Amino acid sequence: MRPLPRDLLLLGLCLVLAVLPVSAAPQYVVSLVLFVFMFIALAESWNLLSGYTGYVSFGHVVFFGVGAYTTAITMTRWGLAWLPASLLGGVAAVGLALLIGYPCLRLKGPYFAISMLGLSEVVRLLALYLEPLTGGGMGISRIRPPTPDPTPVVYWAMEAMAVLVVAVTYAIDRAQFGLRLKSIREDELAAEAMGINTTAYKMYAFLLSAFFPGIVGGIHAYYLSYIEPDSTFALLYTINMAIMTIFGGRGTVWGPVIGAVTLYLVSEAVWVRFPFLHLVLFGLVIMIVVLFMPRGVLGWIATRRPRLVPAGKEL
Amino acid sequence: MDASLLSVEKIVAGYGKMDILHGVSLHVRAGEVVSIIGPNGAGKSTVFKTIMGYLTPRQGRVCFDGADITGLRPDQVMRRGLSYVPQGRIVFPLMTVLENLEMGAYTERNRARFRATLERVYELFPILAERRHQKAGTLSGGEQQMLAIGRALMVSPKLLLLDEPSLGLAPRFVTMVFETVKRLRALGLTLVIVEQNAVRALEVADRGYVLELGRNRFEDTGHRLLTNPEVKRLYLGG
Amino acid sequence: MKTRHVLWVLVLLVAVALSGPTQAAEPIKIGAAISLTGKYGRTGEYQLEGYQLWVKQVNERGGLLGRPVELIVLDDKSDPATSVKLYEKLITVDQVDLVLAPYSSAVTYAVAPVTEKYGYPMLAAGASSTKIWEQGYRYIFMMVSPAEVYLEGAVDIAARNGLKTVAMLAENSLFPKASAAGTKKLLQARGMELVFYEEYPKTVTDFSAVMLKLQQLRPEVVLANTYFPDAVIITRQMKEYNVSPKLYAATVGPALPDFYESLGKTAEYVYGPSQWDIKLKTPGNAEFVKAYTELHGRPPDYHSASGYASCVMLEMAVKQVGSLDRDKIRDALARLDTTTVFGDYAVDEQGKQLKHKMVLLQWQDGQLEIVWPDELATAPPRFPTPPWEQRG
Amino acid sequence: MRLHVQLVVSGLLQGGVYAVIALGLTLVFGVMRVINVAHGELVMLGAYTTFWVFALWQVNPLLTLLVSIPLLFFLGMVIERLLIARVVDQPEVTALLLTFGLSIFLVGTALNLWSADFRSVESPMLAGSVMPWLWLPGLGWLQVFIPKPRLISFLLSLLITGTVFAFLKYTRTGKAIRATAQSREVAMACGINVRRIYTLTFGLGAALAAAGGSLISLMLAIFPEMGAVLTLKSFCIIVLGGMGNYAGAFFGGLVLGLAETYGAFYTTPQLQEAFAYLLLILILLLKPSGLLGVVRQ
Repeated sequence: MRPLPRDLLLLGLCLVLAVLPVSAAPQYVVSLVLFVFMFIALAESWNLLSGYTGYVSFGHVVFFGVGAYTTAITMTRWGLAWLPASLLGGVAAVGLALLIGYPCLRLKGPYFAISMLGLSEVVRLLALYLEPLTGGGMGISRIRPPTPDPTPVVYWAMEAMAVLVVAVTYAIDRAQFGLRLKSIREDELAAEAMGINTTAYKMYAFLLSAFFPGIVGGIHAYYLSYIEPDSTFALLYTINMAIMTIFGGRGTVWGPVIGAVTLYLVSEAVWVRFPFLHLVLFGLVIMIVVLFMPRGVLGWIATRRPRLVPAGKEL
Repeated sequence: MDASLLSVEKIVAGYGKMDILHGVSLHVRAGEVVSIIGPNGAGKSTVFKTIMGYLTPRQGRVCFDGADITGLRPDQVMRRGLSYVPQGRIVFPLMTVLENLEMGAYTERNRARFRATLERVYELFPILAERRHQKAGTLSGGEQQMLAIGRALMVSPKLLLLDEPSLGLAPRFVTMVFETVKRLRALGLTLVIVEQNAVRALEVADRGYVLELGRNRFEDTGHRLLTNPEVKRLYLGG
Repeated sequence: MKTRHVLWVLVLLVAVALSGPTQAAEPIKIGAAISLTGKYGRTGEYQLEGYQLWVKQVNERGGLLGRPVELIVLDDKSDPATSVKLYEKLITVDQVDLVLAPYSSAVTYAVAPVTEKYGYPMLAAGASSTKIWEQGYRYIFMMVSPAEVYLEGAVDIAARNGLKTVAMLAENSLFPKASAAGTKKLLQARGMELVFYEEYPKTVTDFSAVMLKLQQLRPEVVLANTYFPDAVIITRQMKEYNVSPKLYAATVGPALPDFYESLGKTAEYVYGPSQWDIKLKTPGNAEFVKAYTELHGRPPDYHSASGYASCVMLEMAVKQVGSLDRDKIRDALARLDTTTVFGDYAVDEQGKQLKHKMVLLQWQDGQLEIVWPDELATAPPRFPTPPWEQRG
Repeated sequence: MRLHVQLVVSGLLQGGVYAVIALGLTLVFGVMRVINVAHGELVMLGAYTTFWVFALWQVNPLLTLLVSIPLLFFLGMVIERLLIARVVDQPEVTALLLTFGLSIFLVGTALNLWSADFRSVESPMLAGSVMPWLWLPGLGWLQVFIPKPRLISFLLSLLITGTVFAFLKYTRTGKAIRATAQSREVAMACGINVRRIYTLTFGLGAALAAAGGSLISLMLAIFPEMGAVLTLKSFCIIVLGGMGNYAGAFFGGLVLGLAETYGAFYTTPQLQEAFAYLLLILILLLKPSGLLGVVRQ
């Protein structure tokens, strides 16, 4: 386990990026990188479930949203600080996952995907309806005081989340846990026949992949200081998580990272001038990737240039 | 070239990148009943799928009635007079018996010919005429097999491929199936049968092939294969 | 190896992001993110066209402080969260000198903390929910009459004609709810009975269930706290379901010329409050309407007028201050007491509007007529609204 | 009691259009085992076809069906050939992701071309309402109230569904479609060109979506993002009726229409959409084979 040069390089990059908010970098660049971190964390969380076990979730934004609302409510009602409130957001997301995980994960492929989509819509409508708790369509504002500027703190928090989720995925990928998740993806019946308690493993993956988006949602709510149901439970978040992971490579550690960085910057460059063009591009990217490079960019590189990917390291 | 109706020459075929057949050959003359036997995984059903055009062979040729049919689509193969009864779920369960038979004649657009063939099939299997408006899924296993064969006959084929016709049937129906084979042969139809039940299959066959691991192992008349000690020991259970 | 590639991509992308253009330019840059698409798109467009007219005029006059004015416009897609990001971008990346307001109370509510954080004064041309001004913000000023009094004219006409039962609908978002809350108080004061009140989500497209309930209840008055798209759908479905109140008004929608375009004769008799009207005798109004129609090829609506007026007042404040010092501009706006094409303007210490007055319009033979208040009326209200089957 | 009759009528009217849309989805699923997540977007394209044909040439909105149905039928076949055909034999999730990408692509394209504005088709020909008297056993004569656009779109829904049922039941190609749905292998053994059937079925599914879109635009607003909700509702309906069960899709549509109308009437319009999703989740969890479904492997 001696540190390889590339690990040092990664560490260096993290540190360089960490000083960005206090350096002379324009605020916009800081918030850009902040959102890249956020999407790395979100996409990687989605990957933990949908990439590794093959259970595609079309409603993952529900955990992000529930985290955001928990944080906003506990901060405005109980005066909780943002950090414990965000963690509570993660806990609430896990709570929801516990509640729905067992019944939903019994459903196969498309049924699971679409029941998750339905669920996220139900929760959005509930957030609109339960006005005494959630502020309804008016949302919750002034989650934090306007000053001091929270950007540096939120930036570091998002960076930490990105690093944490990637690290967790890395650890899982190398451990037997990861192998078992992959065996569920390849052939769930066979995995069961081999004596793997697939229900339990699916559930662990589900809970983990709900926990991180919950926290991230909380931090995001703190940063925006204003949330309302339609933009908090926007389908676009789910789309982003899925597409970033698929683009980079499902079921790999680095796929979602590549996807998040590339696609977030692309959409950011495109959407201000052409507000909807990135959707067209995203749709095209998904179709092209699914049809022609089903293992994503990483898989594509691996087959084109096997030299770049050391033998024995499965992507 | 001999007077074969069907000849399969050294075909190599399989699914994806994996080959199942490594050069299988067969020859069937008009009016013959030929049985193909062999252990699981020998590639018996794959031979049929390759003949019918579900799979395209990587090497080798399939000739039928004097023409090369290698690589044709299933519907094109059928139009040339080959018909096929796949194994397993072999009828359309939610369609009536009549609709099943109509589907069998999908490639036949001449109504008069269709009616004539339908009458012949009903004659051959009176039970189907009786139950023509019943959903096929409600028939017994044996009846479903009759229906499947009847359906395959709806194109008036020159040659019929039967894939495991006795699979999963009660003994009473197994006997019925092989009786049917004999009747079809008496009508002058050429048949190729793939079977697990090797003894029964060889009993009704003029000739037989034994496949093993995607290769030809033995080829002889049905009777001589039945009495071949090695075949007996290996495939007929002693 | 693969990790190194990932890193290269990362470094490259960050470098690209960092190298964005950030040089100071000669013209005064004014930024606005506004809803050009989505639910608030139609109304947002009118507001933007008001901004654009002013930019054209000020540049023809030789610019502001002798410098040309450049307007940077972004589309927030009617989404508050998006708008927050856009104003952040306008202020930090585009480094605009001044900002103009977005459209709708909900979006303004979300954006206010951002403009507050950077100290950018903002005249809220498209926000009427007083809640925004109860947060202690110092840099945002209200121009329009508050949401709570939008339906005052409709309630007044109904009460004067002895109508008693009222059904009310409201979109579940900031402005419609504020309007509904204010209207409830007005109804109480006039001794009218609210027999039905229901909220609906922003995304709703079908009001069948509501219409069936209204069929049962047969209220004399229907008041809808809406934006343009749902105002159109509600009006149409009232006709489909033969809901025939004696008076029907909707907050945002009927006062727009597009309302008649969308609904044709179905729009007849419908009342809609307006912050402003073409026919008002405010100073310079006729010239404004003429110039606007020439530039954009269609007549302005009240969002156009408030958008235009917000620019004019910003110009006044800048001229008073004589520089782009945003804190001083803020103070000037807080003290300003003036009348524009849009009407009177003066704010209290919270930034809430004190002087501006609303009118109530009604569609009469394809024309919008002012029917309330009496002293400004261009025509008497056509009352009561006949049942659908008796209309042409 | 009059109220309930009215609610039932309203619910059924709403459900008719749902049934048409869901029939398209279930047809494609039954034959190809592909859940087309972009189905709602095809509905959206149908609705826009109606809108534009109406807005540009002032054609009677009902006649726009004659444009939207063939147009989307053709587009459906193109989509199948270009995209879906490549993934039919792969695991279900692949097709799911592919159509997911397609749906995003179509929404984005619509937003770029036509903006996010809400549009509606406003035609004097379709305005107003009818108030027929119904005789019901035990209740006698009751007058119910029916908005004309809804009645027309319901009747057309019945006509379209009926035509499709007849097509499937009696025509050679229709039977081949059903046969392929029941056993692809046997269908091939019958000489049915399964590839062609796939293309045709997807075209038919898209045409049904388009018909639903044209009909729905008589009642509701049209906007690029209208599809997602309809995909979810159709999915709910076909789960309700049993996946791949054609008659089930029809009755499922009516049931959802009723559930929504009753739900929204007795609670609040705020939750109207939630009923479909709750129904979906409940059925998936409690009885995945569908309430009306024939359990079939």
